[in-house]
Amino acid sequence: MMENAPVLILLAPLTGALLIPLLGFRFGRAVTMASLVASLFFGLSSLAQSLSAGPVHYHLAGWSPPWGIEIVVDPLSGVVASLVSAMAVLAAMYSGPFLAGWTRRRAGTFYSVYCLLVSGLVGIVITGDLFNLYVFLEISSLSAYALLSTGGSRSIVAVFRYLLIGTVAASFYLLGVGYLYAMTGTLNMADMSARLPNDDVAVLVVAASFIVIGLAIKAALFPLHGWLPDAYTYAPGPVVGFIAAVMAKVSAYALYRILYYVFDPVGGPRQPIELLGWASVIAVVAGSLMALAQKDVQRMLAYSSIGQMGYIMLGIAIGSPLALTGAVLHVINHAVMKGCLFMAVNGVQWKVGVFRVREFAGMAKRLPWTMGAFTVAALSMVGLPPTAGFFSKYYLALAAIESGHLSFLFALVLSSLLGAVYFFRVIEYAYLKTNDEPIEADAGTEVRELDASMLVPVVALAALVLLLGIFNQTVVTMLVVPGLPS
Amino acid sequence: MIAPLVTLFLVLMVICAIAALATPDLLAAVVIFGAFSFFSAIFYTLLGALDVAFTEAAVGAAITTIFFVSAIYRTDRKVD
Amino acid sequence: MPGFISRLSWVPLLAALLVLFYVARDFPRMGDPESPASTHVSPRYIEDSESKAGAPNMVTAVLADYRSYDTLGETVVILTAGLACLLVLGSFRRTRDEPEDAKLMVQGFGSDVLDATSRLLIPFIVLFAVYVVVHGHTSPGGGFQGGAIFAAGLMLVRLTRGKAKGLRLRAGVAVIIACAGIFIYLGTGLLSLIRGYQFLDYAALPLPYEGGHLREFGSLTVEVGVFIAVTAVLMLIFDVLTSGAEE
Amino acid sequence: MTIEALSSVNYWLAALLFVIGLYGILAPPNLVRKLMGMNIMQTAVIVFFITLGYKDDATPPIARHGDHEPVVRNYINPLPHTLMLTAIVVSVSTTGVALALLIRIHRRFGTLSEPELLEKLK
Repeated sequence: MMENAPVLILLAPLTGALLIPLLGFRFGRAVTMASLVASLFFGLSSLAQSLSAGPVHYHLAGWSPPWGIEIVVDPLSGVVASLVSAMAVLAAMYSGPFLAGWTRRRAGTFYSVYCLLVSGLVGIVITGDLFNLYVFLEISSLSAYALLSTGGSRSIVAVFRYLLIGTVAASFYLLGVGYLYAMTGTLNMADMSARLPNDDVAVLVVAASFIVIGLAIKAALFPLHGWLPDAYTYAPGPVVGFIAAVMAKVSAYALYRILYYVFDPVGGPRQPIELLGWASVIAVVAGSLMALAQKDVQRMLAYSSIGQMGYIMLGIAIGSPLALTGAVLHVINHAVMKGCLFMAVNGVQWKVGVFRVREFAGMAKRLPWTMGAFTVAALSMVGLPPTAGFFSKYYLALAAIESGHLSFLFALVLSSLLGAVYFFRVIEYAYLKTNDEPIEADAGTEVRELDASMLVPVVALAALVLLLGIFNQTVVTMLVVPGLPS
Repeated sequence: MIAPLVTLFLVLMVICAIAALATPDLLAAVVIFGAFSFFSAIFYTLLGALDVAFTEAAVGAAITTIFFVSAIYRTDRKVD
Repeated sequence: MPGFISRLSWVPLLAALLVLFYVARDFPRMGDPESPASTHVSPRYIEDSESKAGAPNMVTAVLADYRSYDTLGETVVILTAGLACLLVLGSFRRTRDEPEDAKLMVQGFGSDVLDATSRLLIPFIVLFAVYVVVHGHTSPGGGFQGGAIFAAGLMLVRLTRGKAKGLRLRAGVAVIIACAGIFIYLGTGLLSLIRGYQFLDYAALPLPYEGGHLREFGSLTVEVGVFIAVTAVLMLIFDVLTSGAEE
Repeated sequence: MTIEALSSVNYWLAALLFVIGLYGILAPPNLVRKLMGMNIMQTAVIVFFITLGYKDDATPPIARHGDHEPVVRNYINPLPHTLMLTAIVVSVSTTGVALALLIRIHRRFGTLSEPELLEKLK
């Protein structure tokens, strides 16, 4: 059984997705939870396998690569795959109360698509084949469109735009892969890396640029972020925590994998990476500035995500071991803290029905645990020690200094300051202000915490933020450093 | 010698693509789009991609067109 | 998009076009038998398809055997699309500001000529679809093509004779059929997993054949699964697009 | 015009198709037309791959009856064909989902024109 663990990471949620309709749309939540927990288990066990015995290569259908497709679980993909499944488990637990009023078939369809989304994301992470990555990119995108569109009519317009832009991105990616295939005749990542010409051919630069453009659109890097704010703002509560936490990050991971495991980081094309670096510096600052201007908390978080994706991309663009450590660490940290923030805010919205910053006044008295978790995650976003966010920013800042790009460092510091301003605004309203204009006269101070199934994931993520910060050294040396490209 | 024929059909595809984007009537545009798919199927046949041509003819020319027509039927035909 | 932006969007488009034209120089000449694409991975497919994977049609061999994992993903893409259409349009409650939709295509066009012509055509279309699936190994075709043709035939019935006449398929049932089709695919793979082989390795199937023949049966099973799934989902999308999916 | 020159022309026309598709997504105000642009763009990628797989004087990749030891030179590269089958499937799936979204948008807002839609969303 255990030698098949790599493929079972993907097959568990896929089987779950098929089982829900086959069981007549009953037991949607139970099947989802079971299959996602199974996926997490297989993810962790293949991660352990790869840490102890080196990368695990799994040849599908018994054909050896490059003729067949292979799955590669090295420490890097193992960590990201486990992260995706872990977040998926928590988000599935969180989604329960939202779907309580839905018809059986609709809720079943929802859970089935949710499982498909997880299998698509996991498939992207563990594959070792460029075209296979495209297939799973499409599975995850299509299921994300479906899930995001359940949030009402505004969300449907946002999702349609997301669909158009996302398909453009996928076409760019596929065209880039086509160029690489024309140059090398293979689609397997490792094989292609060995066969790519080592000099700066124009085709190589263009192929790399197309892949960077395609995946940067999916990862919502600043000038290409147009789809993200609306899609996240109008997104339905049960999924936005998961989608905002991991989807863009998986695209960033794919970009990282292709740039550093397929292209030669030294002899390969530098121009797209340079461009990526400057785009992400602008993203870091612009995302924070735009977040500052928002009155709606959910929209503010969406813009803050754009800035945070800039951090990750910046680390990828600098490319020194220190920077890549920071980037991977930030993928983990940001997924955990953004998931926590979005889930907390949507919990407030679900329970109290407010989204605007001003309406958060006095919220800490009404939902103490939720707002406590929100505060921990927000402090981590700002980058205060000992929360997790501090350490990834610390690594990125060190890498910026080491690489001699002081403008990068300046952008990091500026964005942290801006982050402090916009997050403290919410915290200030929640803890210090009282409700000036009581909408519901006597509900002002009543304590009405979230349901347990929603509260547990939120608090667990907040605890994880602290744990990731406190045991940061262990995480870096045990999980992140083994995954760096040699 | 098929090379000139291949290029001819590619040119036809480009013309159809431009026409589909330029025709004011959406239903007419969809029919032109069906022709575009059909020309691409012939193009694939000429290049020996029989399976792809087969799929394109069944999916691109028939089913995608039906999908478009049924969606336009339920929405507006002329909006531009 | 306001006119201002669409006028500016010419600039990146033109730049993209110039870049694409420029790199076309570096591509191998079209039809070059010595190009990297034709000399590295693909020769093995051409040489081994019939002897090792049991299918003279090399595209089917690559699709259903060498890269069967991709094809599983492709079928899942279709299923995702069907479920997505169901979530977007099916079984949602009409709110007050969304008026009753009068323009549903449930009636059919109904002319006698169309009716007579389609009566003649449809049996052949259905027969041809099955032929395409079964003969996918030796001639162009396979599960996906067969499913698309079969679905097109059924759509023809509905377009000419109305929804009630052509194989009434409720949305929920269509999803279940599609999932069953993919389950045939997935189950074939899981069977080899259970028997100690790698996922989708048809060599593990408990059938009295060997080598290429065994793999041929494996990929035929898989193609049948694809056929069922594709037909069901395409019909589902068609029904949802034309008439919504009533509970 | 020689055959050599035509080879580049084919790549150029595929590139032109790609850019026309991109234009079709960006410029038209109507959402259905944007969707057509998206389909054209995907077809352009398919055209590129199929052009890539072609070999002069070779037959389609189906082994002739009785040809048990196929010679590589005689058959067209089957791999791009396989990949593009998947791409066509992806294309029709995306179109189906997009059209379902469009019908929903039209029901709610009564228009499929982007400027009018933005006006109504304010």
